[in-house]
Amino acid sequence: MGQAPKCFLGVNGMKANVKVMANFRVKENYYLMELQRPEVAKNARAGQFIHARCKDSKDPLLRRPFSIYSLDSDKGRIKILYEIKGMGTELLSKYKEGDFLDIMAPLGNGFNLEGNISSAILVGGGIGGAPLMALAESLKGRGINRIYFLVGAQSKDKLIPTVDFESLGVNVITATDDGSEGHRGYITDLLPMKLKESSEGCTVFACGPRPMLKAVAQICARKNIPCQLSLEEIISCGVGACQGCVCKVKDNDTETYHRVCLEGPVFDSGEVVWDV
Amino acid sequence: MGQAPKCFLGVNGMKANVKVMANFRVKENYYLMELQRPEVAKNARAGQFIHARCKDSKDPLLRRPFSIYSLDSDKGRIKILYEIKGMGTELLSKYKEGDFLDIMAPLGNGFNLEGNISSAILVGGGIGGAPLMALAESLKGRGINRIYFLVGAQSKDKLIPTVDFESLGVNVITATDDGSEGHRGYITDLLPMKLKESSEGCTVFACGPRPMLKAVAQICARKNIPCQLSLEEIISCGVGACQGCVCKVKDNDTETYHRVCLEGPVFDSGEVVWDV
Amino acid sequence: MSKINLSVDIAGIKMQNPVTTASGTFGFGLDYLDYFDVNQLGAVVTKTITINRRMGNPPPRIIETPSGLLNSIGLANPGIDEFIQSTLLDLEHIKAPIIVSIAGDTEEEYVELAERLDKVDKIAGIELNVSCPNVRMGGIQFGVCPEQVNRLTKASAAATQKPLIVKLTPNVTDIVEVACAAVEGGARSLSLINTLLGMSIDINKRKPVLANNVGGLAGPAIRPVAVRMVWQVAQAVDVPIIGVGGICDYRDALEFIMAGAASVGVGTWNFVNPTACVDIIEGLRCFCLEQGVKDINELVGCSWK
Amino acid sequence: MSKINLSVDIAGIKMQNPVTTASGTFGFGLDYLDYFDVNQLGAVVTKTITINRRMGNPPPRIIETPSGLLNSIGLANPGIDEFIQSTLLDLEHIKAPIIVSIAGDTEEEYVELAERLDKVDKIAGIELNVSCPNVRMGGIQFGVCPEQVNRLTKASAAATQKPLIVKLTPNVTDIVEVACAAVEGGARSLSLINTLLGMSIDINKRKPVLANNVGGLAGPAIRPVAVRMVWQVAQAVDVPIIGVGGICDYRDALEFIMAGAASVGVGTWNFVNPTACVDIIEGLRCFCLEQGVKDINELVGCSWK
Ligand SMILES: Cc1cc2nc3c(=O)[nH]c(=O)nc-3n(C[C@H](O)[C@H](O)[C@H](O)COP(=O)(O)OP(=O)(O)OC[C@H]3O[C@@H](n4cnc5c(N)ncnc54)[C@H](O)[C@@H]3O)c2cc1C
Ligand SMILES: Cc1cc2nc3c(=O)[nH]c(=O)nc-3n(C[C@H](O)[C@H](O)[C@H](O)COP(=O)(O)OP(=O)(O)OC[C@H]3O[C@@H](n4cnc5c(N)ncnc54)[C@H](O)[C@@H]3O)c2cc1C
Ligand SMILES: Cc1cc2nc3c(=O)[nH]c(=O)nc-3n(C[C@H](O)[C@H](O)[C@H](O)COP(=O)(O)O)c2cc1C
Ligand SMILES: Cc1cc2nc3c(=O)[nH]c(=O)nc-3n(C[C@H](O)[C@H](O)[C@H](O)COP(=O)(O)O)c2cc1C
Ligand code: FES
Ligand code: FES
Repeated sequence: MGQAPKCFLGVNGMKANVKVMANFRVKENYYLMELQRPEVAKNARAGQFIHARCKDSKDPLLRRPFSIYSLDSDKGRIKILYEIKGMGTELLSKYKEGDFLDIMAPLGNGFNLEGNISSAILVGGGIGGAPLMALAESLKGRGINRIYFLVGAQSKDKLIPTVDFESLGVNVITATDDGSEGHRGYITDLLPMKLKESSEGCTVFACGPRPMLKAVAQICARKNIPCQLSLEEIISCGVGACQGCVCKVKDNDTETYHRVCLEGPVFDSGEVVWDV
Repeated sequence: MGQAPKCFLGVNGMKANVKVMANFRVKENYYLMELQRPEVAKNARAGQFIHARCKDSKDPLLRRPFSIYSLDSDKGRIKILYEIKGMGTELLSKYKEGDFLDIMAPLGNGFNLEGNISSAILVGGGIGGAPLMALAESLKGRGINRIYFLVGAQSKDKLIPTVDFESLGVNVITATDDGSEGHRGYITDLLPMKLKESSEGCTVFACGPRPMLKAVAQICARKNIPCQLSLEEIISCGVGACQGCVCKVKDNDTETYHRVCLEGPVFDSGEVVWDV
Repeated sequence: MSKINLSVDIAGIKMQNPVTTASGTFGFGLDYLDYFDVNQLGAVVTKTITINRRMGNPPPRIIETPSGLLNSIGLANPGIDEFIQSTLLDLEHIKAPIIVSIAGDTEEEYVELAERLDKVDKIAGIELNVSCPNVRMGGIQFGVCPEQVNRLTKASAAATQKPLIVKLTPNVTDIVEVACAAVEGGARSLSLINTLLGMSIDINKRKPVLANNVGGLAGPAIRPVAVRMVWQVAQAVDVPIIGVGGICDYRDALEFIMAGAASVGVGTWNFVNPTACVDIIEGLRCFCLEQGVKDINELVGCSWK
Repeated sequence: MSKINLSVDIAGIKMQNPVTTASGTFGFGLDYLDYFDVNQLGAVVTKTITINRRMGNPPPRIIETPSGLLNSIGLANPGIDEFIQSTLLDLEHIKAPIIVSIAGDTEEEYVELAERLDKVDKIAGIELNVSCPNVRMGGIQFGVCPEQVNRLTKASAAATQKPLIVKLTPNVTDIVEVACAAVEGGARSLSLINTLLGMSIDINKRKPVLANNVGGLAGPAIRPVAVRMVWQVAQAVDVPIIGVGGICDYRDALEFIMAGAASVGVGTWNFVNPTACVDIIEGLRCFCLEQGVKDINELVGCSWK
């Protein structure tokens, strides 16, 4: 995948205290935060992330990474959709309109939309659906209108809200492990069928738990369909300095480690090595 | 000084999550917080303190001690007056009405009002004035009406608010180092004169920076006037277990260390050893 | 609700659960009576006592650091005489096993303390504090040297029939070497870790914050070091281990247990949450229930077994 | 505003201020270009390089602990060939002095690395990493043994004219002994501390969190240990010290300076605040101004001098 442009904001530009324009619960444990940050709203790409300092204390120590959920370059705003998991996200949920949040952004490479894409299938598991919204916006912006969003979760209440996808005209298909909404089973169960319906120029984009990504990769590999995956690892520096966030990839014929924060989080599915 | 009654609230009773009824800035860096805690409001004495967990994280690690500023046994409420100094007090200032605060209370011995007290001079430096408000309430409650509050600070904006003292009918006299309000100089400059005016049965109570307490102790010693001092040390356990908070005292003829959290914070001025 | 066994046997001391109090953070077991019933504990480990009464170091003795607490109490304690004559009487109503921590300036002092406590029925075990970094003549010299720890343990073990626990200092190059020396000397259990030697400087006064200059670092900050040492030592020795260092909740306690500790000691966190010990006991019970663990001993060392 | 001297001389390396980057937390000086001008730094210390390219340890490599960061990167680096052929070219535009950290599995490897770097003009100094706890064959064995550190330093010093800095591991009983051994061997400066060996266990998986089991603990949690070691070593040796360990702001940096460090290295906190280094430089300047300190060197070791 291509790397994020270096220095495009100039020295100091990528870290900023930005104004929280909104921050509210959308559903169960899912929250939406809107931030005023014109530089990022204009330049960032879908798949990139922000790295937020949830609290001005030493515990929790590290920043927390969140994918960009939506980019509004007119208003100069970006959104993130987040799920409360632990201390960091809990603290984030306490921010109020008008507060300032310390973020580094945009980080990572983002989805590659350079190829010949005529339709797209987005596969999201749990909160993994978040970056796919920005991706859908981006695809729409490029005139790609046939977009399917296959979204899965353990149960109905753990499905991310899909209304924004629907307003955009994305075709949303859901699955839950317990059948409480949509297909009963894994969302990847539905992928082969969707792929069959799809024509030439269809690309798959996925983000979610590793087992889901592996299944998506395997299905696409069998059908020889281009597929991009957004991976997760614990991110500390976010800029490629610490080598802490690596995942194993194939580089030509040798296996090596790439940094999720810099060479990723988006990888070609063929690159990723799936050893346990 | 007498020790706090053991077990008076029964097992578990001294730690509780209590409801914040109000929390607001009264002046400059001074905040007032009101807590719903009937057991404490009924049983605590002036000079005792609460030990508050300002944040559910590991940095800052320790609880923070705050003197009881006011006790309302009818409403079952207590108040603390606090000054923002660092991370702990900063976090405390963020609490909103309806939030819950984890406190241990009441801790420490409190002022001793058992002697024959007919009038009282309270000397407070900076935030040290806080416990003296509860003391004034207590004295009033015992029918002691001749109460003077000598309050000092570096400058006008660092004087604690005195309106509560005034409403109680306490005679307030101020001093500031820079003369921006009241007497220009130390509040202890005014003590000898006040003592001269006072009759038999006058007791001095003081809380504030160590140099001020030392001056108060010396003045009272010369005039042979009973004097109680509330001391400060960093408090960790607050219950006497860690031996971290000691100050040097004379016990008969030998010098030893007493715990500010348990044998204190109030000491007879004659006990305290003022080395260095 | 199926019955879950939380009880453990530490060197013959039967504890109803693995949770004990780390020496020096729980006084003599009486300071927390207003917060919970001390008899719910697996055992009470007392503040270290010495032959003579000690006033301890001058204040300031305590300073907070990020997720840590630096202290230089200096073994303030009433001394063995007052302990036996007075403190022990107060401990009569405590039914949980009481383990008394001792320290001396010389080997002879350790032996004398062990001998005197040997005669006290009320006491379930003795913990040798060979690691207190605060008293110049005490702890540190013994605890960092395997030969000295070995000799000291041998001498103390000869002086008492009671279970002997040796508490190790983490300020060493090779904790396993010291642990083995203690076991060879007759330690029937090991407790680790004591505090890491640390320091903080007051930049306005341009002097160390603590009157004693250096102090012992405790609290959540040191937990990863403690877990690592327990993990190393548990794989090298056959005696039960009491894991100590930064334990705040049942998850932390489980880290130590899975690393190989049969029991855990809660220190600094008592100051933050005075009901920490009982909260941890309850948390362990729930964890076992949820995970289908019938006996907590199954989890001891499971991360490497 | 009167002119304040912040510049320091570390073993002949002239730094415009005392602030450097701790090895392994700043890559090769290029990763933070979007955040500040790297030429404002006193010096850049690079990630440790080895003879051969290393992939490093399998993930997970990082886990957060209370105020700390546990890592087992495993010296992932491009190797000396690629460093010289490619990385060095990228470093051309950096004007701040560049100190290259090296590590080897054997003494011969250290010597070879020192020799090869000796020929590179661009490099201001060499830091021997004798303390990385992650690579089984590397660091730890050298760094904990005074004799080995002495020999290794001697051999490396003979191989280069460049200022040689030895970076010490804190996982030892007596840091002063190791420090003296390094100085005797020809170290012209000492850097301390590297990470504390630690561990964290995933209680759900019942396994260590890090694929490598153990890792190095860094961050604010370890600061008191680092300050103590700098304080001890500074009083025992005559070479300038680079103080490292948990530095977040200028106050922390001043603790190290007052403990005896002439220079400081910022590590983990770069990850939290990518402009930490320049914020600290500015903070030091303001402190000196407010306190009437004309030359920051006046403050070095002032807590004990
Ligand atoms: C590139 C990237 C993009 C992400 N985008 C989103 C998003 O858009 N919305 C969202 O809700 N979440 C997103 N995440 C995950 C999110 O970063 C974690 O849920 C969050 O950091 C948890 O922090 P916490 O303090 O609440 O929980 P913790 O108590 O720290 O941990 C809870 C769980 O999250 C994991 N975790 C902790 N820190 C990190 C970290 N820095 N990176 C990854 N996992 C971590 C832990 O291993 C643990 O399993 C993303 C992660 C990455 C790597
Ligand atoms: C018995 C007692 C009663 C007190 N009553 C009041 C009160 O009624 N109102 C009020 O505003 N303040 C009171 N204090 C002081 C108050 O506890 C500290 O100001 C507060 O803990 C500072 O916390 P912080 O995190 O905001 O500041 P920090 O950043 O922690 O420190 C700021 C300053 O406060 C000192 N300090 C930090 N922790 C403590 C501690 N636990 N005890 C004492 N000093 C500390 C530090 O040494 C430093 O000088 C009292 C202290 C004691 C011992
Ligand atoms: C205030 C304080 C006093 C201590 N006193 C002693 C002591 O007397 N004897 C001893 O063996 N350990 C003593 N310790 C060390 C603790 O028992 C424990 O080993 C250490 O604090 C690590 O555990 P923690 O992180 O849970 O506090 C003391 C610790 C603290 C914080
Ligand atoms: C992710 C990471 C990687 C590190 N890599 C190296 C290294 O390659 N060589 C080295 O000498 N030290 C390395 N260190 C140790 C740091 O240089 C430093 O000594 C240590 O982290 C303590 O400083 P801190 O608390 O400011 O991080 C590394 C530390 C971290 C956190
Ligand atoms: S998080 Fe540091 S390299 Fe990716
Ligand atoms: S704070 Fe622990 S004894 Fe006073």
